[in-house]
Amino acid sequence: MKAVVPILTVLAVIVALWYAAAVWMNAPWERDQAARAGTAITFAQLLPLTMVQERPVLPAPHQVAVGLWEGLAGQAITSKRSLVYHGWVTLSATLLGFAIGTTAGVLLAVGIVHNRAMDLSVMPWAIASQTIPILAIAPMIIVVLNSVGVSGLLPKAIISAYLSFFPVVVGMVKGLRSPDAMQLDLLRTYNASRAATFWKLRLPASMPYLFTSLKVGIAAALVGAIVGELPTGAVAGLGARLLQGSYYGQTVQIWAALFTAAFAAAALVALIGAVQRVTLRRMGMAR
Amino acid sequence: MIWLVFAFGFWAAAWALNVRLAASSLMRSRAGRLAVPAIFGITLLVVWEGVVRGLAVPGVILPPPTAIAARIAAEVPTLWLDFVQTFVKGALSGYIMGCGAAVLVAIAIDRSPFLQRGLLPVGNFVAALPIVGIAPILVMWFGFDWHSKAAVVVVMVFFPVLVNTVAGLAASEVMQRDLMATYSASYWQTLWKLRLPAAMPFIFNGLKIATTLALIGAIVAEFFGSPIRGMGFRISTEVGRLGLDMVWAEITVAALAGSAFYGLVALIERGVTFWHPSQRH
Amino acid sequence: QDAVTLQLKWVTQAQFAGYYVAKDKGFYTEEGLDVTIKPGGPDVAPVQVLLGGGADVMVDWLPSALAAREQGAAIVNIAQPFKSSGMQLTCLKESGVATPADFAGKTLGVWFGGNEYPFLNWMSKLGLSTDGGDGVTVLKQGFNVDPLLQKQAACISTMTYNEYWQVIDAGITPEQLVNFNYTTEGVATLEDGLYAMEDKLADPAFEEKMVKFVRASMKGWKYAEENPDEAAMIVLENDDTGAQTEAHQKRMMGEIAKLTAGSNGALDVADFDATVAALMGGGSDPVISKVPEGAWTSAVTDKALN
Amino acid sequence: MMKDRLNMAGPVIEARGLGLTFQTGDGPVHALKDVNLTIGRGDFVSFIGPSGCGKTTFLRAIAALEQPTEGTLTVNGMTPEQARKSRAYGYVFQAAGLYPWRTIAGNVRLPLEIMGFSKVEQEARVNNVLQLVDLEGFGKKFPWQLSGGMQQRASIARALAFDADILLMDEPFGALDEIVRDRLNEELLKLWARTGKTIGFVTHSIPEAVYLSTRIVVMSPRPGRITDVIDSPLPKERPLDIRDSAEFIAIAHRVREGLRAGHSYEV
Amino acid sequence: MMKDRLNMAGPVIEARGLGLTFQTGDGPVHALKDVNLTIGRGDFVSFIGPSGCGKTTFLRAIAALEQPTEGTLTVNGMTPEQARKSRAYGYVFQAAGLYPWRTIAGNVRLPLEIMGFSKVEQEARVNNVLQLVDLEGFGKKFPWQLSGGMQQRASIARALAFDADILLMDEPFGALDEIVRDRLNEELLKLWARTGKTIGFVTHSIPEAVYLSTRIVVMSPRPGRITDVIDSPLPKERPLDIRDSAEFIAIAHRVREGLRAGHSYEV
Ligand SMILES: Nc1ncnc2c1ncn2[C@@H]1O[C@H](COP(=O)(O)OP(=O)(O)OP(=O)(O)O)[C@@H](O)[C@H]1O
Ligand SMILES: Nc1ncnc2c1ncn2[C@@H]1O[C@H](COP(=O)(O)OP(=O)(O)OP(=O)(O)O)[C@@H](O)[C@H]1O
Ligand SMILES: Cc1ncc(C[n+]2csc(CCO)c2C)c(N)n1
Ligand SMILES: [Mg+2]
Ligand SMILES: [Mg+2]
Repeated sequence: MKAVVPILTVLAVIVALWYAAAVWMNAPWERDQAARAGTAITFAQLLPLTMVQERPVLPAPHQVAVGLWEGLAGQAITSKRSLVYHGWVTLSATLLGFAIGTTAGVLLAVGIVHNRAMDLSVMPWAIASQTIPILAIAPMIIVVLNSVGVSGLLPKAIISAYLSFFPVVVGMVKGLRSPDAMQLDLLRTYNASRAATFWKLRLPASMPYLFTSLKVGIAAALVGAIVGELPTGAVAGLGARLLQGSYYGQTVQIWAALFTAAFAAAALVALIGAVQRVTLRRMGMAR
Repeated sequence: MIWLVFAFGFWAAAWALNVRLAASSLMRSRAGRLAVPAIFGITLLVVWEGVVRGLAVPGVILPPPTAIAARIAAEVPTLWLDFVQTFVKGALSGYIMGCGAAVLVAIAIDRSPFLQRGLLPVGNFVAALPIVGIAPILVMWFGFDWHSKAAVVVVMVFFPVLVNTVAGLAASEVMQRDLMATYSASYWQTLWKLRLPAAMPFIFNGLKIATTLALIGAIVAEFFGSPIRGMGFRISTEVGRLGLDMVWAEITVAALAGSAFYGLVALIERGVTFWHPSQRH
Repeated sequence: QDAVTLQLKWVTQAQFAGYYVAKDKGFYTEEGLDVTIKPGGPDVAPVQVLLGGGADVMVDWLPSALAAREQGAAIVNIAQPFKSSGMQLTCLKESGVATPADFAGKTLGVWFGGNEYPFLNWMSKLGLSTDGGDGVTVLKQGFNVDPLLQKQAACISTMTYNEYWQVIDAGITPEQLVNFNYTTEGVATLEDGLYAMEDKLADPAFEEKMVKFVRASMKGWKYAEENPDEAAMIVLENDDTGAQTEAHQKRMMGEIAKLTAGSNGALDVADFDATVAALMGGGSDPVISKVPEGAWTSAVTDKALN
Repeated sequence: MMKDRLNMAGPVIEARGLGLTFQTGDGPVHALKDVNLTIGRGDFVSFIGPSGCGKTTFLRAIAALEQPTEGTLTVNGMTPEQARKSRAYGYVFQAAGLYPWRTIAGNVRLPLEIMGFSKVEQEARVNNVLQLVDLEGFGKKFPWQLSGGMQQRASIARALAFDADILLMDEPFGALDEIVRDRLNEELLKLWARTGKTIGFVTHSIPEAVYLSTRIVVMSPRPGRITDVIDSPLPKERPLDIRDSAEFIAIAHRVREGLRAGHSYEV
Repeated sequence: MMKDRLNMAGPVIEARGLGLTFQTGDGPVHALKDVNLTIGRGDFVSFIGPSGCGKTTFLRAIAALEQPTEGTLTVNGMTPEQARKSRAYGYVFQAAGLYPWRTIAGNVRLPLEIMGFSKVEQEARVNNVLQLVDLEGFGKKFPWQLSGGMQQRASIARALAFDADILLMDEPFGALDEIVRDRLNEELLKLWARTGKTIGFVTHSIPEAVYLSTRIVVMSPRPGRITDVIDSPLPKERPLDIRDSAEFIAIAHRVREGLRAGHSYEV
């Protein structure tokens, strides 16, 4: 709660700066237009014009707010013009991709921790895999999956999984290895099996790491879903809105979609944060 | 079919070899530790080649590694040109500016808990803005040459580094700070002699994450407008021309450059944070 | 009912009105076809989708189709609903471009991804190099007309039916612009045609399907030409992104009708040869190196239109 | 839980020419060298010696947590590894090392779960040992809700819960203040007297070693060797003020001398 | 370094009705209550008491690391804050707390850098104090390359390096074995005798407190109060075996009784 005032202050400053930047960045166009029309324009005349441009370089905050409001609340949520509808399209791919990515990430991490050959061989390649520009291979993934008859939600989800598995692997490997030597030795004195060690020590010990990487992972999954929407022919979803927006130069639409995506990401991260708090409190790891 | 059988046979054999290697005493040598991932990588390539040939996948969908290698060999000058444009001009300059700015801002807001509480949540929100949405805007703002790519990279690397640095600056222990208090050390002395060194492991965490982000950011930004060179440009145009071997050649360069960049930062980290337990096993 | 999947070259817009009209008006159903229309976009290479089996037939431009064919993708033009080219280079007068002679030293925006061939061909005809220096500086244009509005380029590529109007809508008057139409400059190439896989066409059943498809599509095109406003509304309904506007689509439909007007769907061999000649004459770096064989067939249109 | 109850007559722990060398970055570290020691059933053996002399290492070797590089070591006539597999010992580490995600009762229950005790049996034993260490009523608390001393006692309860014959304790009372320490010393002695367990006990405190043990093993560093083994003539019943007796002071003196000899400085 | 050398006659540390309450999630914790104490120049004062009785808190309040909530506290006649600004004390924390990115010499040099000593002076002082704590030759090593005892000594060297008049030490020898501890006790006494510093010293060990101090402050917990202040009649020269003297044992007994009274249990 004590974060509210600072956040509002920071937001107010950002909005003020944003307005200033909007004037500054949108002004050249008005000046050019005036020059083309052969007239002179004063700053006072120019100021209101920069707030209401059709294709602003930087839309003013209220323009974005109106765009957001119309997209989110101004339509039936089943309408194709509703950001809720597009948000849901993206969200469903995000959630599926996140589920796939997390499962894969956790399984890989378990393998890496328990098998030395996997540890040595998989990790460097997992890092390398993340340096591949996803936008470049996304179309190929879609085409390849298409050719084996998979289309619809799944290809997008797989791209989203590709982006989200990595933080989960890294975090979980760290987490599953986080028990210290003494905690492990204790179980050795009980002659505990590998399975018992996993369930009673490694897994509970990895929980804080798991949740941290889940937070990173779900944000990555959302980006993946948006990227995955571009090569599916941009049919629906926030990615499609972004793309169509830039194709037709509808700056406000881009910004509205962008903010919706960021809100969605923030909400998902907050959700995981809530689950984390409840779980860790249950486990007695939060105080 | 033969190819498929060969590919999976090779897979099984290489895996068995790796399992033995990993358990052997060779693992104490540097060469031994490099051998295992190398064998794994070679296995991936062999399986890829085998599957592509075995299933007769058309080259315009997925070219075999041999074709990609041939293309790399044939196109070194182009690949180099693209590498300089995207990596050196776009990614590297953006990385340096973004990381530098993030560290400075972190130090600035570190003095004010008020700013920290206000800025970090907003910062996290901004960090969640998808790059595919930001890139076209930044291309519109900064032009189509490398400046806009650098700007995209700055936006992408800024917050991971900021968040990590802020966490790092808070990482010195109470007792270590109290020690400084008993010396009645000034803010800058404390920052310089205690908090920055203590923050280094965190800062490097951010810097490592930022390496892969920087490269991806620079490449992706080129999809939204670029001069007619650069890795992203080449990838998007060659996809349209069905030059998939060239696309994969660029991807290979990207993966190599990205891994090398990551490795370099990890190496510097090892030098700077030699004292941290995670570096000493 | 036979299933047919059509892969478009670009997003849902009036450029593809004929297909949406045919679907919406039931022309396909009348032929016993169940047609799925997949929109494209900047990240979709239609040839790849076709080769990958994701579609039976696609809309593509002839230059990129021929280039793909040289790469070993056995695709064949089966119909050509677009008679004329709609591509042009649009310049701001204030940038000092009045004739092609003024291009030297300027920055020109170009679409890549298979759409760059006519431009490259034109430049080599003009004797202008495209790697900067004393020639022109080429900018890989993104999705929109911003480079012109932001004055990052002197000229950008536009389609008569789309981007040109976006420039106008942005507040620039036609008098402030100079247009270089590819047809007028004698470098026009064939645009939106229908393509299918050569090996699949060898199957008479598939060929039959294509015949039905082309027949119904052309019916759709002619209906769209005659009822442009209705066609535009049909397109609008099929736009799942909800981003298109009525005014823009209606105007686009009007312009598209001008391009399809001269075609009954059959490929005019003279146009084909002109495109091939243009592509082969591309100076030191021709788009295609040898005259393509079997890159088109009249078999489908012959059956469809008689 | 079928523990090996053979060899009731033979020694419980027997080390012969035991050596243990760690291979490290800058050359080998000889942690133990030529250690010979026999511990009989029911002995309470303390290990004392300067920092780094190998006390922990020796205890860990007995518990099969380290692999000796020379000599032989048997536990109940078996190899340490076999003894570990037959769950012959409870081990108390220097730090409490409770799992933070388990309650105190959950921590004490951990070995019982792993060894497959029945639920009823688990409950009974947990209650029993928590009472033994004076922690009844704290079972539902999490470790961080307890003071350091209470945590230490919980870790002792955990080692006692499954009733191993051998108890290995590595400076269990190191972090406690003198008064609490005295009290726990008394409790430990009572437990030992009642159960007849064999106990190996590492400490830095000379009075503690003398007060608790039947035998005191004095070690010296680099390489770790046994320099003196002192059999205590003190009776099994030991009130706290036995520490002021002349006998006690004499033994303590001998231990101190032994220690000092080992400290051929620098530290 | 111009330290305030006024008030040579007055008390160095004076607490009057001192109280300190922590506000925590579940209510206030009274760490100190109504503490009255006067420490004169050259005194060696030990603080002893059960865990959590406020020893550390009191030391920290003197060093201006905590803010008292009641009463007055003066150091050299100034507020603790002013005294801290005039760099009046060296503080040895319970754990060594060396900066791992600095060598041992670098750690000892740290306060000298901060206080702006010249390079030459820095070198001389570092060598000097490292020798004092028997660590010459280890200056170039990093903290983790040293045993716990050596680290502890390095942290003492660090506090001695800049020669503050007041030395505050919080269980500095807690992690050391008895022999090393004895030796460092002797060294500390010698240093104190030589320099005439005023020393505040927290310990859990009764013999240590008795052996070192001119005054022993016994504290009891919840809220932390001073229950006894014992002036030691022992001479300034104290060989180790003074600990077997009847006088010593009597004082130790009194301290133990005071402590036990404070322990109104449970632990
Ligand atoms: N894993 C290890 N690798 C290398 N050397 C080790 C390892 N463990 C212990 N040593 C070394 O072995 C020697 C004995 O260590 P050990 O822990 O047994 O000492 P200790 O007697 O328990 O000391 P303390 O009283 O400090 O606990 C020391 O010199 C130590 O540095
Ligand atoms: N920052 C704090 N916030 C709340 N309570 C505190 C804080 N620091 C200390 N306390 C409480 O104040 C009391 C005194 O603590 P202090 O550390 O001074 O004890 P101590 O005598 O040094 O004990 P020990 O022997 O364990 O070091 C304790 O009850 C402790 O829980
Ligand atoms: C990356 C990219 N490629 C092409 C176009 C332009 N474009 C859109 S539709 C069309 C004709 C075929 O439909 C063309 C050339 C673009 N805007 N962006
Ligand atoms: Mg030890
Ligand atoms: Mg304390």
